[in-house]
Amino acid sequence: MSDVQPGSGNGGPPPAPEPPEVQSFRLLRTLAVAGAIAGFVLVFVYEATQPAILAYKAEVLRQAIQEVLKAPERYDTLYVHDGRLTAELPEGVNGDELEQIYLGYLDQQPVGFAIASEKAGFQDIIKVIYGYDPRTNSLLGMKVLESKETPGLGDKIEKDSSFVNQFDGSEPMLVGVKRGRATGDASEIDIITGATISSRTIIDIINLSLERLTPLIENYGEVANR
Amino acid sequence: MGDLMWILISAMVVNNFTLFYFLGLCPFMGVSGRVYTALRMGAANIFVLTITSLCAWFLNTFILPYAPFLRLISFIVVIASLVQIVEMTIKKISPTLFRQMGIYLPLITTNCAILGLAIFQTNRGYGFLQGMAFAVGAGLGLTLALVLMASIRENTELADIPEVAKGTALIFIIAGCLSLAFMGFAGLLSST
Amino acid sequence: MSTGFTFRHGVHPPELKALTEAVPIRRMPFPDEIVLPLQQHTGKPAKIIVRKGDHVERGDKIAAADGFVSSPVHASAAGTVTDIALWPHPDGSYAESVRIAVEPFSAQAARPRLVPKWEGLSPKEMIQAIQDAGVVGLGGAAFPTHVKLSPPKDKAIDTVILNGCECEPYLTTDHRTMVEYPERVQLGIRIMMRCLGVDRAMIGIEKNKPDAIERMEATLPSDIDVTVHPVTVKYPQGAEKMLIDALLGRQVPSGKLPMDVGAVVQNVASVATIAEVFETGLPLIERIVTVTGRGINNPANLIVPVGTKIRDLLDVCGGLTENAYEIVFGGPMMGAAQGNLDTPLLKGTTGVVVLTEADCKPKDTHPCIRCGHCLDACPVFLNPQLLGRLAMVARYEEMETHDLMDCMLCGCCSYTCPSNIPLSQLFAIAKIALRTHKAA
Amino acid sequence: MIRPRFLVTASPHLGGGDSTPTIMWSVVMSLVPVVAVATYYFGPSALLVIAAATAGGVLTEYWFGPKKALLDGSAAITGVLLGLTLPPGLPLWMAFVGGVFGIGFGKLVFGGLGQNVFNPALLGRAFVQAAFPVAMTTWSTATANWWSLRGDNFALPLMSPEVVDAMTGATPLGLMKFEATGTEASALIMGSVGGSLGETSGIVILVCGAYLALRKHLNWRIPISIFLTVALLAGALHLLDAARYPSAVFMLFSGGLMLGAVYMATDMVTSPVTNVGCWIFGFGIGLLVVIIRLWGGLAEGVMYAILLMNGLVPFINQATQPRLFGAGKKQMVT
Amino acid sequence: MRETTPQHDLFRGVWRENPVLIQMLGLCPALAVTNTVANSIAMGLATFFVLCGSSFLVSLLKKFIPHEVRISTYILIIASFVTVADMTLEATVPEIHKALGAFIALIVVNCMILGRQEAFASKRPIGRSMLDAVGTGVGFFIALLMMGTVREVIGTGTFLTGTRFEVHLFGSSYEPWVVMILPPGGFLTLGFILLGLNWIRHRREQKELLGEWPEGVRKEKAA
Ligand SMILES: Cc1cc2nc3c(=O)[nH]c(=O)nc-3n(C[C@H](O)[C@H](O)[C@H](O)COP(=O)(O)O)c2cc1C
Ligand SMILES: Cc1cc2nc3c(=O)[nH]c(=O)nc-3n(C[C@H](O)[C@H](O)[C@H](O)COP(=O)(O)O)c2cc1C
Ligand SMILES: Cc1cc2nc3c(=O)[nH]c(=O)nc-3n(C[C@H](O)[C@H](O)[C@H](O)COP(=O)(O)O)c2cc1C
Ligand SMILES: Cc1cc2nc3c(=O)[nH]c(=O)nc-3n(C[C@H](O)[C@H](O)[C@H](O)CO)c2cc1C
Ligand code: SF4
Ligand code: SF4
Ligand code: SF4
Ligand code: SF4
Ligand code: FES
Repeated sequence: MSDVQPGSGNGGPPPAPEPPEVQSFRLLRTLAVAGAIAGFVLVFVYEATQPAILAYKAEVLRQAIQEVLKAPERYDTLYVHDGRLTAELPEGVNGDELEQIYLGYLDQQPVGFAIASEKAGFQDIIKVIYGYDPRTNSLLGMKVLESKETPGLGDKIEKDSSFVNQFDGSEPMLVGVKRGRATGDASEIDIITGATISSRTIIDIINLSLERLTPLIENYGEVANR
Repeated sequence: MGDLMWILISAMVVNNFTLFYFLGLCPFMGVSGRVYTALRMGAANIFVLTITSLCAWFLNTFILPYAPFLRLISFIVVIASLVQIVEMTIKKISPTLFRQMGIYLPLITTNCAILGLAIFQTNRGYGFLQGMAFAVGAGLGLTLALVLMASIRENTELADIPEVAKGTALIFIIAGCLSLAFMGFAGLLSST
Repeated sequence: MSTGFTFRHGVHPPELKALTEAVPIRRMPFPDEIVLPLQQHTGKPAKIIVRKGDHVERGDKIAAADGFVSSPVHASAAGTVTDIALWPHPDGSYAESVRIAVEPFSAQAARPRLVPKWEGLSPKEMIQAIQDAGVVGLGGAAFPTHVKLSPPKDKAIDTVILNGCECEPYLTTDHRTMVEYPERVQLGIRIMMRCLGVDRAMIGIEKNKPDAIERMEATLPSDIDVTVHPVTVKYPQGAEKMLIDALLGRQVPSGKLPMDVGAVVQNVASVATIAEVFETGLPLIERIVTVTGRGINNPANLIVPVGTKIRDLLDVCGGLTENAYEIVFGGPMMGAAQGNLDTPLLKGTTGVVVLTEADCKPKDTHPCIRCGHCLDACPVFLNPQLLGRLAMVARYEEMETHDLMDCMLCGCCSYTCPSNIPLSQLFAIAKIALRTHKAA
Repeated sequence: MIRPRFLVTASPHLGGGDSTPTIMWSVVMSLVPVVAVATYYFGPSALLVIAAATAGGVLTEYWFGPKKALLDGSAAITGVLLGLTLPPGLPLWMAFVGGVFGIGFGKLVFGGLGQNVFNPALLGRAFVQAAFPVAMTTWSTATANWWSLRGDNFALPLMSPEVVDAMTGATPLGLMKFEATGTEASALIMGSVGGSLGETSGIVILVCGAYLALRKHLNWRIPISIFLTVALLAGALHLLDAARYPSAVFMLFSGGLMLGAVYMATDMVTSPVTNVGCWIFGFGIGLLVVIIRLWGGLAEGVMYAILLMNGLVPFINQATQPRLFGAGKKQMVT
Repeated sequence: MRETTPQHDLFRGVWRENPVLIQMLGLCPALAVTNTVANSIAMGLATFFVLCGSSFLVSLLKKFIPHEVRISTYILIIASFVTVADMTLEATVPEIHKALGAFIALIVVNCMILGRQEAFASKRPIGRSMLDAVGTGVGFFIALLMMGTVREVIGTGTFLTGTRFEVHLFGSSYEPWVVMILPPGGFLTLGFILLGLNWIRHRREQKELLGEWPEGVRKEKAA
């Protein structure tokens, strides 16, 4: 602390030796009043900022979906509920708490699913969204939503376009190969030298989530086609 | 199970709260002079972090969906009050334990490691068990960092530190060195 | 866990005893002046009882014991007290001393017996006689012998240990005593055992003195239980705690004395002296001293009157060589360096070692590199490295909690330290600081 | 008063064993064969990188250290050892930066020789590795011409090196971890593998280490406990699942384990002073090496294992104080 | 309490009693979010806003806040301002809000802010409190900017990266020192800055020691 000692000297509050009973009421009252005012102000600010925040979040999501589904016209949000995919939830089920994937349309035709998933990478969790076309069993694109990988090494998974672009048209299940070992198979992804773990994590994320979701997607496809 | 293990290890060494997230630096600087103190501070930290995780989980599940703007305020108020209550209970039940640990509790109820844990847990959407693993891991990590720092500082007390490095400058450089060394844990248990 | 006859840790300095180990003991001529400090032993200084100008005969008491843990001082030559004043003391200070101008043509002849014959005396009377004869330990610390011989009733002593290790490099005093006066040592043992009422005695001798071991074994009495034990050559094998561990397998706990584990340890030269005072009837006024080192022309083992000045002693041994560099009283491991040639030898001075520059430990020190060699050397299992660092920042109280007071200043740590840190010196200073602080 | 003509110092007046500079310089000499092997395999690049690292360390010590500190030889050891932990193709300026950081932040701010907590050479390497991770994981392969450089050693200061892809390879540990490919034991032991300069010949390092241990310049308990821990753990895991976990010989002779265990974990300043402590220290390093190599994100963990255990040394020292003479059972107080 | 001048109140916190570099307060954000200049600026501004706002309110309400609950009340006030700042940043500069992560929320527990309330705002008139808050806030801002500049310039070779004003300082083939923007770089940079400050202070003290004597002599001669 600087030059000011709490409760000392002429400017500070007197060292108040008041009886405690009176205090506890004042105490509660003050806190309650302060809390109420604070809450009121916050509600106000919340109301004012929330639209912008939600809009931004939606925009980020939209852009990501645009990117990985190659610019669809619109997209539907599908929920994983009760072991299957559904666009409409029954009453009383909060969609925000369910896993969501997105189905994009171009010219009224479905173009593919955008799926977000995550797994621990080299430093921390990596979050990825990718587009998947079940009809051709191929990926449409991949985008890293969140990662804390080492700048210069691991962050190539989002910044190195030659790595990111490989996913367009690749066919899962994906297999990571070292540079120079590729055989030209469409399931192969070149690993970034020096960021083997981060690269493999992306591949794992896609493979694992597809493994889990493919049955649901196939099911949904049947429903949709019907 | 593997998930819980990863959360624990990650919070403890891979993304150590002190050395990688820079949380709880105040006690790190202030209470790391003696190993004995550091150990007790660490224990108090584990304790409060666990309580915090509990509170955060409770609030996140039952209260905050209805009033998200109260997140910060409610975290602070609830955590502080609960720690206060527990502190008084300990004081009643076991005065010895209180003497060992209690004096550190007020120091850390409102520090950033505690609030940080609550916020991280919320942002990552951890459930109850995950939250517990996260809290224990973070607490163990804080304790580890504190004890390492304390024993190194006790050691450097006897060294002939140059005038310009005395005091906080050296502490930060040591912390930097520890942080460098902890980079070795990166990627632990994560994949391949 | 000491296996065989030794202890754990310790160091192996070069022995360097060849210079004098085969040189027979001879008597040095009386010097022109004798200087007798009143503090020659552990305990209270003696009280002066002569005055300037007094004439004294050889063997006359010139200062009386002041209390129980104290010892009288006797004139080691006939002459006149010329002065009672401060004089350089081997410990580096100036101390109250009696200067005696030796009578030039005195025969220094034997006089009527001053000490009674031992045969008829009770243990109590014998101990009194030993005290009156000014006998103190000749092993270095000069602890009054009669104190050791009168243990409190509740301490059951079962063994007398004779310390013939002489683990310090260079010194051969005890060695020559055992080779040349074995019977005297055996008689001393008998007297000690009688004083203490003990019926077992052990003589510990380092294996590098085979002739001494042989002579002592050859003269062992048949009627009492005395045994000779060759022990490993290692410094500080002669430290009493280490010797007791080696011979009896008992460890003297921190802060305790040998008598707490049932032993009394006495240096062989001290034991020979006990016998000698009863034999000759003269008190302790002369002792055997090894004068050695590469800095001296004619190394020798000499019988020297107590109070002889270094200068006179060196003359007898052919003087210093050109490259004489450091003069040490006692052995080079624990002895004190002397800066003044007028300093007298005391009862407890086992040797005078003159080192050349090449012999000495290099003087430039380096920072401690935490090599741990000092921990491996310390025979009492201290942590000299930590103690040294604490000493550098004067945290003496903390040193005490790390058992500084158990340090016996043997110097093993300093000896091995690659950085030449004067550890044992730092510890000596710390101990003094703590003691004065406590006294204050 | 008579002026003393004689030296008056405290006892003991004799000294035994080697002095600190003797120890340090003999460690430097014992590193000559190791450097020679590195040069044999990696050509002039090896000498250049080691020289640059040494220059960084030594000049820092000279500029900011105490007078005459260079004479004790410890900065030279730091420099050479740092150099030996670097890849052959590293730009020289990065090696220099490592030396500066190691001595400056790893040693001098702690008060110079004997006062530091972390191994300066390894701290220097950890810094360079964290600062320039790409350059530090670019391993060169053998070239046809011994004289050619193994990378862009002469990249301008602060500038990125140019990486010639054809010349980059992988280390045995990298191959094991990321490509599940083993390496011949004979190649490992002879040292004809990719990696840092000092990661090549385990045998030479072992011989030099044995010499130092005999001269008591290092505490043999540290390397032995590291070897034992790694061998036993790796051996047991290999028995459990040979496909997943490499053999003990591979673990011992790959990467920087030999150099680290013999030369770097044994730095007396940054290792425990007590013998019990040394066993614990070695065990900890072995354990961490196995954990990081087998379950961590990095292929090699020796450096981090040693640095982490360095951080624990003050604590180990406190916990393993020697037990005072006479405090044991062997006493008889009457 | 020693009476201070308004200038003193204003400038004290800026340098001589800089909250981060001298008083070691608010360290966590100073280390956690200073890996780029832009983040440092955003964090500095957010903290500045919270500090000034809560100082104003605390100073205004000081008569109504009972002594016993003052700390809780301060925290409540601070938390409200932080929530406002948090939501505002998220609504207006979402990228930066994402980069700062939880550390915006953690301004609540920044002990520097609470410290100013307890030590100053709760005892002084509004004007003075604001001066103090502005000074301290600027000091915090300066410290963050220093950290951010050192870390970004060495760590990526740029200045103000991620903004419109991005400058590449060393050309395109600069080899970034990644460690500087990693956590160890935060500790090491702060350690290094403190080392430098110590060195400067040391030099000045030595000069003063040297300068003192001849001046005294000179004065004596003049008298
Ligand atoms: C400071 C540092 C940062 C690293 N960051 C990453 C990273 O972000 N992602 C990753 O996969 N590996 C990272 N690594 C791991 C190594 O580069 C590892 O050796 C590499 O993944 C192996 O790839 P390679 O087989 O191509 O050499 C990092 C290593 C270091 C030393
Ligand atoms: C380090 C050290 C070494 C010693 N070495 C010997 C020795 O070799 N011979 C010896 O007689 N006394 C030695 N002593 C002295 C003994 O501990 C003990 O005081 C002595 O034997 C008692 O006998 P005294 O009273 O007759 O002198 C040594 C003491 C110390 C502290
Ligand atoms: C204060 C004090 C009291 C002692 N009391 C006894 C005693 O009662 N009995 C005994 O045998 N030795 C006694 N000693 C002697 C020591 O055990 C030891 O022989 C003496 O200090 C010389 O040992 P040194 O030559 O190894 O230093 C005493 C020593 C001191 C310092
Ligand atoms: C056996 C031995 C090993 C050493 N190893 C290292 C080392 O790994 N790194 C280093 O910087 N210095 C080493 N040194 C030198 C020295 O101890 C080191 O610079 C100190 O840490 C500086 O205080 C070593 C010295 C010896 C005797
Ligand atoms: S309270 Fe938190 S923000 Fe403030 S310095 Fe302490 S640890 Fe950092
Ligand atoms: S140190 Fe010297 S005087 Fe002491 S016992 Fe050993 S040889 Fe005798
Ligand atoms: S001088 Fe003291 S610390 Fe040193 S070895 Fe001897 S007993 Fe141990
Ligand atoms: S022997 Fe010397 S250098 Fe080695 S640890 Fe002991 S004091 Fe330090
Ligand atoms: S510096 Fe090592 S003991 Fe003093």
